[in-house]
Amino acid sequence: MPAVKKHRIVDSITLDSIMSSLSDSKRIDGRGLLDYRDIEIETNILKDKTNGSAKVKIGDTEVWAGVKVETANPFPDTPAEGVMTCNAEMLPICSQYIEPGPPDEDTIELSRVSDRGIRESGMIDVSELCIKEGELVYSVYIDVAVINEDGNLFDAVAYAGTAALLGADMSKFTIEDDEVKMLEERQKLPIKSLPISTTFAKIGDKIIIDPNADEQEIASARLTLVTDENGKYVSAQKGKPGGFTFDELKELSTISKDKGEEIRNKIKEAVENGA
Amino acid sequence: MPAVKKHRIVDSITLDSIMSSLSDSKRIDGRGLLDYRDIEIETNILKDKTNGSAKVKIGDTEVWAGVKVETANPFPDTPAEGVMTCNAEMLPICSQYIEPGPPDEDTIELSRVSDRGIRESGMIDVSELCIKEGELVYSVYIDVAVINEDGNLFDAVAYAGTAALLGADMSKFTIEDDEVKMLEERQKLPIKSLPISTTFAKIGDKIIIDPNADEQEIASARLTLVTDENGKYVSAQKGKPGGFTFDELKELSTISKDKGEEIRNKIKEAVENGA
Amino acid sequence: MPAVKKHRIVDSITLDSIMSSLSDSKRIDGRGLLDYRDIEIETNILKDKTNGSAKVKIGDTEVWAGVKVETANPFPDTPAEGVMTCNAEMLPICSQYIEPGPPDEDTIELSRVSDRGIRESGMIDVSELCIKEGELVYSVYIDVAVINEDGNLFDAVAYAGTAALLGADMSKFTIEDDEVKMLEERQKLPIKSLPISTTFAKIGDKIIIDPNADEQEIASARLTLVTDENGKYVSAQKGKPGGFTFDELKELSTISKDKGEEIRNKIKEAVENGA
Amino acid sequence: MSENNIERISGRATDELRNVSIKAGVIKNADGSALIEFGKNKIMAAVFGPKEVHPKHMMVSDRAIIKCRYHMMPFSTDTRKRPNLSRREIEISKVIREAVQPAIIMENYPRTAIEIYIEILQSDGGSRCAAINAASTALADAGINMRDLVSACAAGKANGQVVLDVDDQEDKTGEADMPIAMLPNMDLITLFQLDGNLSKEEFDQALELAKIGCNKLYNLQKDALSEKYFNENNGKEEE
Amino acid sequence: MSENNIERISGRATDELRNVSIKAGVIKNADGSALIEFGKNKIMAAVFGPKEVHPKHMMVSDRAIIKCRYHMMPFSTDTRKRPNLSRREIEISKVIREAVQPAIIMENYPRTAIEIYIEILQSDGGSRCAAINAASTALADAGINMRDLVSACAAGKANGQVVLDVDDQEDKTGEADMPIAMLPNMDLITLFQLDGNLSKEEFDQALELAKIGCNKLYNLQKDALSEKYFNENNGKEEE
Amino acid sequence: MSENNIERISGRATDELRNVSIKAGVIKNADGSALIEFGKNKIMAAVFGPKEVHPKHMMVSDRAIIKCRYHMMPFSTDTRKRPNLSRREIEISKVIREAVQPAIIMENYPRTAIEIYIEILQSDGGSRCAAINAASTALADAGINMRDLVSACAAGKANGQVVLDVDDQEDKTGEADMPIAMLPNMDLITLFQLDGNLSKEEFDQALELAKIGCNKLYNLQKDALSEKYFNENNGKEEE
Repeated sequence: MPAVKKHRIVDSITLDSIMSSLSDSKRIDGRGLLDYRDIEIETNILKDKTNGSAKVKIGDTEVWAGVKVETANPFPDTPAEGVMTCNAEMLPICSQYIEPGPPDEDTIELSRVSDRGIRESGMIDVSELCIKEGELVYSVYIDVAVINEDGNLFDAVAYAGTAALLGADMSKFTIEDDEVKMLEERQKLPIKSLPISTTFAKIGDKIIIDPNADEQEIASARLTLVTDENGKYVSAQKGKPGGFTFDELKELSTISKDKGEEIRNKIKEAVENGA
Repeated sequence: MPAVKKHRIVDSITLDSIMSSLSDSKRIDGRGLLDYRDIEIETNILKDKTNGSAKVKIGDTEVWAGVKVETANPFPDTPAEGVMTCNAEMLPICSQYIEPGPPDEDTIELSRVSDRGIRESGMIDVSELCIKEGELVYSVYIDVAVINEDGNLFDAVAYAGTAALLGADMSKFTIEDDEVKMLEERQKLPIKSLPISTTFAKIGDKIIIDPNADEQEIASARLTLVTDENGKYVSAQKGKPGGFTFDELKELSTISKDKGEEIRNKIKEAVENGA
Repeated sequence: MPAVKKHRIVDSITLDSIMSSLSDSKRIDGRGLLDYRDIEIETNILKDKTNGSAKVKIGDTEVWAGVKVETANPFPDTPAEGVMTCNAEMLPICSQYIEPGPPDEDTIELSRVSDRGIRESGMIDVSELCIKEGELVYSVYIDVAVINEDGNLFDAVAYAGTAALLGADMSKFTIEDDEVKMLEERQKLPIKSLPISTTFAKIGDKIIIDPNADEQEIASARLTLVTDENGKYVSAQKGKPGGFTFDELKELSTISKDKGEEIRNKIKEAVENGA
Repeated sequence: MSENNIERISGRATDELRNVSIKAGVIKNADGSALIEFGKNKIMAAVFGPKEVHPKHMMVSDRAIIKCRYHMMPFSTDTRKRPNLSRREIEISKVIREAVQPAIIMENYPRTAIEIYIEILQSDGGSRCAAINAASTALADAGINMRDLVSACAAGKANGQVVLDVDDQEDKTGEADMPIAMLPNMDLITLFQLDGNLSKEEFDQALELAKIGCNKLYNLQKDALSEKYFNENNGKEEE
Repeated sequence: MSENNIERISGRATDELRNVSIKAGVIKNADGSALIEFGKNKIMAAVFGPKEVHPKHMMVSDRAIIKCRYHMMPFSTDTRKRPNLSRREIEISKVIREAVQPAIIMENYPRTAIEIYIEILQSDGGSRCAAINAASTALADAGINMRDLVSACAAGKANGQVVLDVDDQEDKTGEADMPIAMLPNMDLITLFQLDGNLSKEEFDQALELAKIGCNKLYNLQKDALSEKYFNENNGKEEE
Repeated sequence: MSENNIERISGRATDELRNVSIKAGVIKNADGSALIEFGKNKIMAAVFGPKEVHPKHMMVSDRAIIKCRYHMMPFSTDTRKRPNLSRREIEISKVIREAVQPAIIMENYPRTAIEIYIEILQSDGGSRCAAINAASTALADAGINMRDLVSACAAGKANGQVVLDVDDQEDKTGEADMPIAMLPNMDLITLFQLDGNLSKEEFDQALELAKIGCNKLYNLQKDALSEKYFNENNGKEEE
């Protein structure tokens, strides 16, 4: 049975101050209910060992992502498809509440939701990750490290992972006389879209976007919605032991699309700057 | 070092009542010393994902077995033999005394004794599980889940496993021009015999058959004897930190054969009904 | 995070007696500061299942080593090199302070330092462990079991491992028509040198060689130096949370060479006697 | 909503569920239990508790803690599953616990644990929703105080059309799957996931369809509980 | 019983053991220990205790608890064994503990643990029986109060004939192997396993043969203990 | 010592380090932290504590206990590293803890734990030395009482010549690597390892070179700490 994680302690002064701000439709740090904190994105920060990398800060939350593209045998049931894996890790440097050890259920959820956000959006065309059918494919690893935790890891990990992928490159191969040969030139990854994650939290009857660590801790429910460039919903995940009404879900889905568009542009810009 | 399992608690009223019944050569549930509880066997209960399946109830003990036949590479030292594995799992739904987690030593013993009962009896002819020598063989997995625990799992798991195997089928292959091809038709597994397990427990100087959970807990020693259709002894296992005398072993071996014959007929009948 | 091991308890009488001896430049067992205890080496003690074996006693410390030479596929990045692995295990029989379980950080350090002592000295020429490039190589396993622990395991494990290797033999292969065939005759392993480990401990400002378990426990720092036949330093490891001065390191490196020469002759002699 | 444009492979209407049956009280040693058959899914849920908390430091002074494990038997899948808990099973255990917990009046059981064990004996599409229906029924069967039942069902998109309860065959060409769980009498969605590709209109439409499905499941859960209660009372009267 | 019909590969009589030697007191740091060589088996057993129980919750107020681990060194087998404990080793640890425990007067050591560690340095057929003989000798060497020694030996069937102590070569064509352990003075069989194929007559015959074997082992165990005692006393006199 | 016989691949002098930069106070949630870039190494160290000890039985009544974990991110190496802690990482965690511990005045913090976490974000030759420099800076940044900083640097042999701070390119044909850590003001070497092949003269020469390197690192560590202090004070004045 997965471990029930030790919870962040929110003192009563902070709690009161969050609640009284919210009753005025304000946030403890002065934001409006639907304002993100400052988002900083920098790519290509680990040039020497990765194929692509990015650092993302959302307020005091900081994550680093590295992409490694290796070659592997394809899975028997998908001989013409490459492999893509996204994995998030809570480093013990990121918070006094994280102990080193195998990933707990929160981290596994974070990894799997990040992975699905990229996978289900069709961001990467895995059929273009095939080098030689049945024999050799690209295997793309996206590893994301949480360096400092101040809430909304779902979005931070997603932005870092997608920014690192957008900026990444990989070897080029050719097949001569049935033999695979690596070429000198390199190529970008087969990126088809840029999915954007937005995350909400519900405290009492108020819904906020981009919760910080304290807000997230006291929230009854969390919702992550991922949209693509065409305004389609590609992935979603509710978290925490509470719920949303039908009307709330419908409203949040509209907000998610608009906020997503803004952030998508930020990521594109950062990747261009980092190239 | 394997964990020493938390033991079932038998309250003093139950204990007294078991002991006073036994002093009259009776059981707490009215049975005689050498009576089994009602045995119900049903096969083919999981048609959609298994190659064979069975549900067995002995009194309130309930186990489900599923057989999966897959193909695999043979082991290098037995290139012309298929593979057979029997595994038992104590599900946490089966009892308040079972915690989820890796198998404890009792469950490992249960699995291994079930496996040996099938293996040593030659029930399956592994040489007929070879598809292409050195390249491809059948791999037969028998997984048995304990759904409700009320003693005598050794017999219940054995009956469910063998009944599921008897009713199972598998693909047929042919070799054309050195290539393995799967045929449309299916075939039964190469079953050579039907081993039957009988389990005894010793409480004080009394020996009973088919102990329920309370009897099993207070018993000093347990004995499982497996016999085949020819009245041969193919497998045995003493359990619990106590012992039997030589005379007791000789007597129980005789009883085991007779009881086994009755139960063997029950299983055959159930498989015919389930087909 | 690796477990912090339970420490040996050294009672105050023993502690006082070690300290007062040291103040006279003596050891609790009468040795001088730079005297080894008696070293006994016996090879070929496990003839039936190993390719080479040795038992080493240093005082009451006893370890057994077994060498197994198997064949394996080479690693992709070293297609023409065989594989060598040295592993030490603290058996729970060796001390009341050892609990069975996965290796703790002390045991991992012991294994890795032993492995590096053999590897870095070039004792085995791994290029001669190639049978057929890219396809088949020898895989040499050196497993060392600690039977009784009374300090200085680093040296004991090293001596047992090297003595077992020196006495070991392995199959001979030939390649005919691109097929590997095993020959009847056997051959020695491709041994190129005989590295010798010497281990020091610092208690207060005194430095001793070959510490026993109590001395080792109260020492502030430990130093293992490995030298080869040409008087070269091939491997070193400081242990324990204390340190040495530069002058101490320079002095100990000189002593290490001289002591190493004595012990090297002992091992050679033991291997000749065991052959 | 049930007027079809394209016929579904199974012949079902867009708002039609696969066959579902729920039976409460199937495991004698458990405090509460249920067996659900949902399409080809065969799933057992058992509840133990309120009981002592192990390990002690997980005890909470003013309410119960809820443990939940979703586990698939090796024989429940197309190719044999390895027995150890996968990352997928760990995530599903978590989302199911978080879906069911809001229904439990935990403050009635301070310093205790309530354990929910779910065993997938035969798997099919929608096993997490089926499991939630079984778990919720088992909780009620165990007599745990609840604000409401939790009912679960997925909507999705297949062959370009938004439909209820996508099955395995539809899933192969399926464009989206959106499992939800809700407390039907409280208009609260406690499980919500989506994988696929839905426009805003389809998103809203799928939500409505899933709501219809959950209400159907709610009735089946109530029936299972009253049937068990009726039979038990029956039994008692006969004594 | 020792009249041979067919000659055994090893030339042994049907009731003849392989070479066995037992030495007590071989590990200085242990409270008790023994080294047994049984055919090609080389096995060490060490006993620690009675000692404090870890973890505490395993402590029993009116008797000792017994822990037992049977472990094979990587170099002890034909092909190198991986260092971690296999399921086979876990099962054998359990059956050995249950075989030895009835001999220990556990109520003399309330609230303590007695630990038995068995290390297979070189393995051969019959290692579990050899290990029991070593473990029981080590327990006595540790001064643990015992009702009796535990002596162990296997009977079996090879080349169609029931024989004592089947060895590796016989085992290749062997039809059955039946390891037993007993408390010789109490007529109590505390380990009993069988794999193979025996008729009722052969079953009874094998039991009788194994009994003969156990009695031989019993004498070797006693010799080992008295030799150690004699030597120690000897040693003391010389001081 | 800095007169070159053979030119190094990097063009560095024999006693010249790769580029090094250290920054203190980079992780907000940690009590102390540092980022070091050392050649291509990018390494973060964070310190938490003094804090409560978990598990309790590890608590020591008269001093702090030190925990240390050296961990490499999967993307930090040439080929992706599996996420779980390797035996190499466990050994390095231990030698780093033992290198740093002598500098900490542990008796000032009885019954507490001080935790040091090191994360390798990009690895290059000499990562354990770089990590020690970062860890020691992070400890000072956390305000932990220390006898001295711990400064670390490797010497080695490449192209037949003893040089400071062997880099990856040199390492490919490198004959020896000797990482050391020291308390510069106390002439105490607290990490010492060697792999390779050195004569007595080379051994002594490498020791001297490493000492020079450690002193350079010591100054960089001090600069990083005073820069952070200066900036913080600056910041405060501006308020």
